[in-house]
Amino acid sequence: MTDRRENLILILPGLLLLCVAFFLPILRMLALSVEGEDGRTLAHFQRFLGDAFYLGVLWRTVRLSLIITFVCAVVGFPMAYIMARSSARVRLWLIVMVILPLMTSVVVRTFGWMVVLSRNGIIPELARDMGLAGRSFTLMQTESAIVIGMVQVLLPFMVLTILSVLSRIDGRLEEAARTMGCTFIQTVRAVVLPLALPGITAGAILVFTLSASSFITPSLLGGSRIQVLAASIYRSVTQTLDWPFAAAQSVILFSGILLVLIPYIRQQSRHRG
Amino acid sequence: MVSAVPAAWRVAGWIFVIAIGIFLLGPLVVVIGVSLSESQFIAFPPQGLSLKWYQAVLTDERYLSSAWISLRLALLVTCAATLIGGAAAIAIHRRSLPGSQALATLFLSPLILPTIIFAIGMLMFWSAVFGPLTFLTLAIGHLMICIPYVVRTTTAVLADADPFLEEAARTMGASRLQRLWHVVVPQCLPGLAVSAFFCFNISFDEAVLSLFLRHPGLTTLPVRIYGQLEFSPDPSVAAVSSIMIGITVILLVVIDRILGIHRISAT
Amino acid sequence: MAELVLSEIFKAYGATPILEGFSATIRSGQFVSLLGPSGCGKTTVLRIVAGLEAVTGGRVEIDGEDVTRLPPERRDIAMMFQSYALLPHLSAAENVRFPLRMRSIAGREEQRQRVREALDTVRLGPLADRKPSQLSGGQQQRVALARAVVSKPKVLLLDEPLSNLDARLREDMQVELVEIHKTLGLTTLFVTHDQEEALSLSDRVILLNQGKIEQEGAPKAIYSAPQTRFASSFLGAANLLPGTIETAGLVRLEDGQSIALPSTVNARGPVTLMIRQEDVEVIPEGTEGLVAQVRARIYLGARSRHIVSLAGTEVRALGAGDRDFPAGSRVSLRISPDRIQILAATSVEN
Amino acid sequence: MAELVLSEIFKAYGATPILEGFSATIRSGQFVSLLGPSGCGKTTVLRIVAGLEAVTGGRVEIDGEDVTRLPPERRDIAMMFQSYALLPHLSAAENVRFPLRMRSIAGREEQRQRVREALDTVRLGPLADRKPSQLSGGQQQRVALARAVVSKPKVLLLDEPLSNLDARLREDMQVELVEIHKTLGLTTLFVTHDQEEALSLSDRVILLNQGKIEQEGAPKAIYSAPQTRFASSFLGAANLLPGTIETAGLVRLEDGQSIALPSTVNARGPVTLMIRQEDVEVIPEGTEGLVAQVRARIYLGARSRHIVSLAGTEVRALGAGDRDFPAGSRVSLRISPDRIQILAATSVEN
Amino acid sequence: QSITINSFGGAYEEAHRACIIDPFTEATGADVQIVTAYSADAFAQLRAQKEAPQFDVIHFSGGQEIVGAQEGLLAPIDPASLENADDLYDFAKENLAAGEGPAYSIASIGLLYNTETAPQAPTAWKDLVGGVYGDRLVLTDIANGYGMLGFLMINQVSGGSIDNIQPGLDAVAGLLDDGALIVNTSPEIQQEFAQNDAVIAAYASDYAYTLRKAGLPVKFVQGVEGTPASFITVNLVAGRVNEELALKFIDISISKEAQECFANALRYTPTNATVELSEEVAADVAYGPEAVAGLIRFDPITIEANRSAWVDAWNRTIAR
Ligand SMILES: Nc1ncnc2c1ncn2[C@@H]1O[C@H](COP(=O)(O)OP(=O)(O)OP(=O)(O)O)[C@@H](O)[C@H]1O
Ligand SMILES: Nc1ncnc2c1ncn2[C@@H]1O[C@H](COP(=O)(O)OP(=O)(O)OP(=O)(O)O)[C@@H](O)[C@H]1O
Ligand SMILES: [Mg+2]
Ligand SMILES: [Mg+2]
Repeated sequence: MTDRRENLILILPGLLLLCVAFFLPILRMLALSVEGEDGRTLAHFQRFLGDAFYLGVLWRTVRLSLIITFVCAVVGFPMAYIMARSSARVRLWLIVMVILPLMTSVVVRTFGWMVVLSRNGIIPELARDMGLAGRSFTLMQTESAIVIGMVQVLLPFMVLTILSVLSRIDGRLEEAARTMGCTFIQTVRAVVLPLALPGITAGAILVFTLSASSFITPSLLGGSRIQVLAASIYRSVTQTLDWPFAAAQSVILFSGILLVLIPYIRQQSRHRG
Repeated sequence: MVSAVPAAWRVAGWIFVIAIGIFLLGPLVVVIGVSLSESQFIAFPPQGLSLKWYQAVLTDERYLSSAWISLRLALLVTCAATLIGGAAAIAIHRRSLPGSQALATLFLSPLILPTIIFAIGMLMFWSAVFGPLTFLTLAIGHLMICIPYVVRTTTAVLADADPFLEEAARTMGASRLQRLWHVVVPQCLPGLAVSAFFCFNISFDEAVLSLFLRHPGLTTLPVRIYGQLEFSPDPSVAAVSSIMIGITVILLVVIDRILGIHRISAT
Repeated sequence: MAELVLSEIFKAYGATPILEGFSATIRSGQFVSLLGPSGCGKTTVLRIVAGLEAVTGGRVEIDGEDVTRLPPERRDIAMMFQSYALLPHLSAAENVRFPLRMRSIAGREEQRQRVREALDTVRLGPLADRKPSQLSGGQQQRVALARAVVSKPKVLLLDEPLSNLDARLREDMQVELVEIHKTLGLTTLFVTHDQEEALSLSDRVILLNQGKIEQEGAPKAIYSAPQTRFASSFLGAANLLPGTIETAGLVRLEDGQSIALPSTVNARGPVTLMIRQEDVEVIPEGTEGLVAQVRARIYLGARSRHIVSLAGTEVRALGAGDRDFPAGSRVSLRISPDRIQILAATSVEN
Repeated sequence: MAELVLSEIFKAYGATPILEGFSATIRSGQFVSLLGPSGCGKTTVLRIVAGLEAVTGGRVEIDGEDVTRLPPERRDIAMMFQSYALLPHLSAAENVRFPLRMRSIAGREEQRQRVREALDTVRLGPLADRKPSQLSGGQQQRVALARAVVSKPKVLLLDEPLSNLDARLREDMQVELVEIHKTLGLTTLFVTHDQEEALSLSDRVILLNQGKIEQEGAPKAIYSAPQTRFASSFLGAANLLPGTIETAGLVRLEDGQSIALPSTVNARGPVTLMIRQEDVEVIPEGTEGLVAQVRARIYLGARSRHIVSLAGTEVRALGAGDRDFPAGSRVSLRISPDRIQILAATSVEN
Repeated sequence: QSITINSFGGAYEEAHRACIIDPFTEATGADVQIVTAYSADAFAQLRAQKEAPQFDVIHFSGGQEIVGAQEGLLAPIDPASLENADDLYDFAKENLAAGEGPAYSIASIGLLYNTETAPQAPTAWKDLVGGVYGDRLVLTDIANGYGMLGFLMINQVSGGSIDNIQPGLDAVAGLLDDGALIVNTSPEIQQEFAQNDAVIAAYASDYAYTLRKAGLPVKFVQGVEGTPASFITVNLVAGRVNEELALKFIDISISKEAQECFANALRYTPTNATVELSEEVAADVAYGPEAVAGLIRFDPITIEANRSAWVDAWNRTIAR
């Protein structure tokens, strides 16, 4: 058996499953996107792409996802590094801390945020008491709310992914760097960061895709006045029952995300090359 | 003494951690608070303290059965996904397959498409081809959205593995399987552990697929919670979440005591 | 018992060719060492024999069977990596036991037994339970060595197995290696940088340069009768003296002094003389011998090296440790004719 | 220019003590090598000097300033790791440039310049753009070496910098090292397994054993006058002969033969004689010298080693390569009295 | 012997069991499999499972039955096969033949307000747009069935009609400028009332009751301009085997007892003319022929036809 065959065997179950259980169904669904009353049509795409409103929604989706990813990365890397460097016990508790938010049903969690962010919430109250805002000031149903809420849930994906990579880096490299005059922080920047890149990339990819394709948290925290594409898709499926349009939107979302991802993935492959 | 970290940075580090802690756990405190509330409706600060909502949940056989279903589902999915995904990740990492990078992206696609589209598609497809829904349908659905996590994290972990180790194993007569088990798996262990956790959590918390791919006997916990919220929202949902929080903590600590996650997380 | 035949091996990394038609036959039970400058392709050869590198051309045979396409685990070989490649998650003992488990050689108990023995031979018995990360460089290297020999394979491939050991330990290990090799009659291919090691241990030496074999043969032959300029200068860094043969048996150096040659020589014209360091004896200035000036003296303990300038070229003389002529002093060099080799002026170029 | 002082250094990994009161002073610009058996703590010493290991006790001073608690980057040192520790994501050139960038030494252009020079000195100019994974063992080692010297630090720590290089290259590198050391006057602490290397390069040798200093001093002193049994047997593996002094200047061996001693000696009673291999000359059996029998003969190229049995003990004789007495043959040993050292019977025990 | 139905979860499902399912089980001995699914989700599932539907009977509250009927997902019902059909008001059984099941109860949309904190008790829909409530007014997104009706009502009182919703949109825009809040789901309404001192919202009578049960001082009033009604229909799914059982279930759903029980439990307006309610209950619902006649029903066909476009327009209007 050749290496190639072995790898084939390794990847085959996943691949088959992916094709049969994912692509077949999804294609059946996406096929709708070009179906109109009278045969094939691109009307649904035109409707989306020819419409500033929907383009706005798409742009917001991508923009927010990028912001969320960025925040997660910026917060996640130091977090992961601290975890990697702290004692096993501390690390465990930090892990617990990071993953707990995932353990609450999204709606309930959102309620938590509501309590913190909305009109009578802690933060706006503070703002008000400090005279920074008027009575109706609220963070609920704003893009900030979406970012905050999403970061809280997506952080673990970033942190744990990076952590798992960091934990395999050869400590001697950092030592070597120190003997070559790196300050602690320089070491982190010049040695740890590049070596952790695969982790960061992977984490970023996860976070980005997740935030771009999730709709519950955004629609609860952002409200219907700040729509993201996934929410709009959900709406087309269940409320307006316009499945072809939903399919079209999905295709667009898919290609949009892919467009953003490709450079990342390239980068990762280069790192490994 | 890699950890020759200047004191200033240590302090900064801890402040940072605490800040993050507050940010992450603040809302959860609210949730727990709500779950202890006397009142009928979700409100904070809680009006009066009581455990009645916990009692309500723990005695409500529908919650329990849903929880049981979710648990079984999550366990099954976790095992399957970690196996299949891990294998795929290893294959992709070795780069002997054409366009392994494209493959990696392919495996990501279930994440990229909104679950609802997949859910509907799956529903149409399944009922068209296999007819009535089963536990398996939902399991497969969850499997598909879990595998991407496994593939991503594991390939990331393998990225900087020492290539010589596997070769050394080969020269020592390790068969392919042995090699996988004794050399490669230990190397991607951290990745597998993490992604296993992801899978469990995703599957246990997933609502959309579960919403569409269910049948009377198959209502997962999240779906149950939505049903509850939609019509008569009361602190019981908060109680459920609080219980899950508690279980997570206890589980992690117990598992750690027994077989030491920290060792896994330390590898 | 296994004969190893490499024929016409070609290997290139991308565009850069590494091996260009490397051929060698290692008879069953032979102990062959591979010598060559850093980066000449020694490790690559081992990797090809082990089946870790696909060759661009040529074939590898073990016991007459073509194994060129055979995966490593199906070849009964053991290889010690230059970088050790110890499994980080296994203790020293587990690492050594690994090949036994993989090849499912012997039962649990005997495996333990053999592991213990192997670790004892490399003097690591007490550290059996340490993880590689808790071992010193040399200790790691010894674990790797133990791991290579424990499974008693047909063919043993060692890539600089002793480079990180101190002289005494190294000698012990050499003895052990010879022992193992003798008793088990393993076919051994041995990469080393230590010439004396190569010369003392091996039945045959292969001198590799830029992916080609410069010369091969018995240690003595290859050392005392190098055929190319490279061979001579690589082994024991011999001195090369340009000169001209005018009258039979006499070479005139550039400064006019002349050296006697073995009577057998009857060539004429410009030549290059090859004289080994240890064949140049430094004696107090006097009537006898060639006049030269000491540039530097290097103390080596058991011996000492004088670097003198003779007829404008730098000549190295390796002598007993007590010989001591201070830098700058004028000395005489005694060179016995029968130790002089002649590389015809033409062969100087190659 | 920096003086390095280690005083009373204690270091233990968990329960196992590694260094037990290690003290040494390395004067500014000195080239000191650290010799010792594998696992004796050499690397640990370097790591402590570099500030990579916290000491359990004792203090480290550079230029009189206590740096024991100072982080590595604040000490102006450079260390070459035994395992190279090259940054995998950087090319050879980038690796070498790294310390310059980090210490922000010189401007871009000059950095390039210095990197190029450094790589040329280690003969790697052409491979500057390769990633470490694309380099051979020896090439990697040389990159690490270049990286260590490029930043011209006050204190240079080298952990077996040449272990993976062939004899010739190693000699070149040794010369380069001496050059660098001379011109820059770096204080250099050098760990090596190659005794001749240690003896030839260093101003002073520190002989380490089990975390304690066995002996230290000038190469010649340490080699020719070892003070302990360990020292003598570790350096150049000297022969130890038990005997008894009965009449002044004469030692009776166990088989009754006797060896003349330097007239200076006037001890009595049981003693151990320490005789270096190269001081034992093997000559055809005859009237003169001690009678012995050849056990084995090992060809080392430039020299050859005879292992003979004398009075029941194994004696090693290191002589010219052409000396050749077949195993089993009876020979005579000539040992000049003034080369014999006497370890009093008591000191035999320690 | 069993049939599968969907129910709306929580208290609704409990009432559903008590008032319809258990009686049905007693009557027929067949047991009932419940899938807790809201109309929209249930419909999506039904449509996707066209080839192999799992529901026998399916309940809708958002007019999905119309599309369902058009797409042939639902089976026409012969009134003769339902004993209680005759007792139903006519509007509740108009399109049986088309496949739209009978309405078995009506959620009447009116004004929910906080009796303690509201600056003034509303009496008419006009009060909503009057700007009295500013940022303490809660609107419901029209993606939500009740929200749609509420909006159409606002549209109407703002001078619009079902063929022209622009006035409504403008009114909403105005309200939003005053700081009004838009929510998607009922739980959010509750949270706004409980947490963020919202004082008024346009929503269903039954939910007012839910809130009151939850301990909030919320009262439900029908605007003088009329009360839009959302029909909750019980439909027969096409292509299933045990049809008569399903019909039997539907029949029980529209029976007098069931509807009384439902009204008592959840304050839904019955569609069965013979139902008798207590004073207290009657106060919360449209009770009696004339009251029922007063219910406004916006033409569901038109709504369905325009839903997509309206949602679009709505989104643009409210988008920040
Ligand atoms: N992956 C690679 N890509 C490109 N060139 C490579 C790669 N691996 C090795 N080389 C080159 O192949 C040549 C031979 O490598 P090899 O490891 O066989 O040398 P070697 O004889 O073992 O040297 P050393 O004695 O230093 O270990 C070297 O010049 C090295 O630069
Ligand atoms: N992390 C560790 N835990 C426990 N013991 C250790 C650890 N690191 C090193 N040691 C032990 O400390 C001793 C000294 O190690 P060190 O690396 O200094 O030896 P060394 O003199 O460099 O040996 P070598 O010449 O083989 O490199 C060794 O016996 C080793 O087993
Ligand atoms: Mg090599
Ligand atoms: Mg060492």
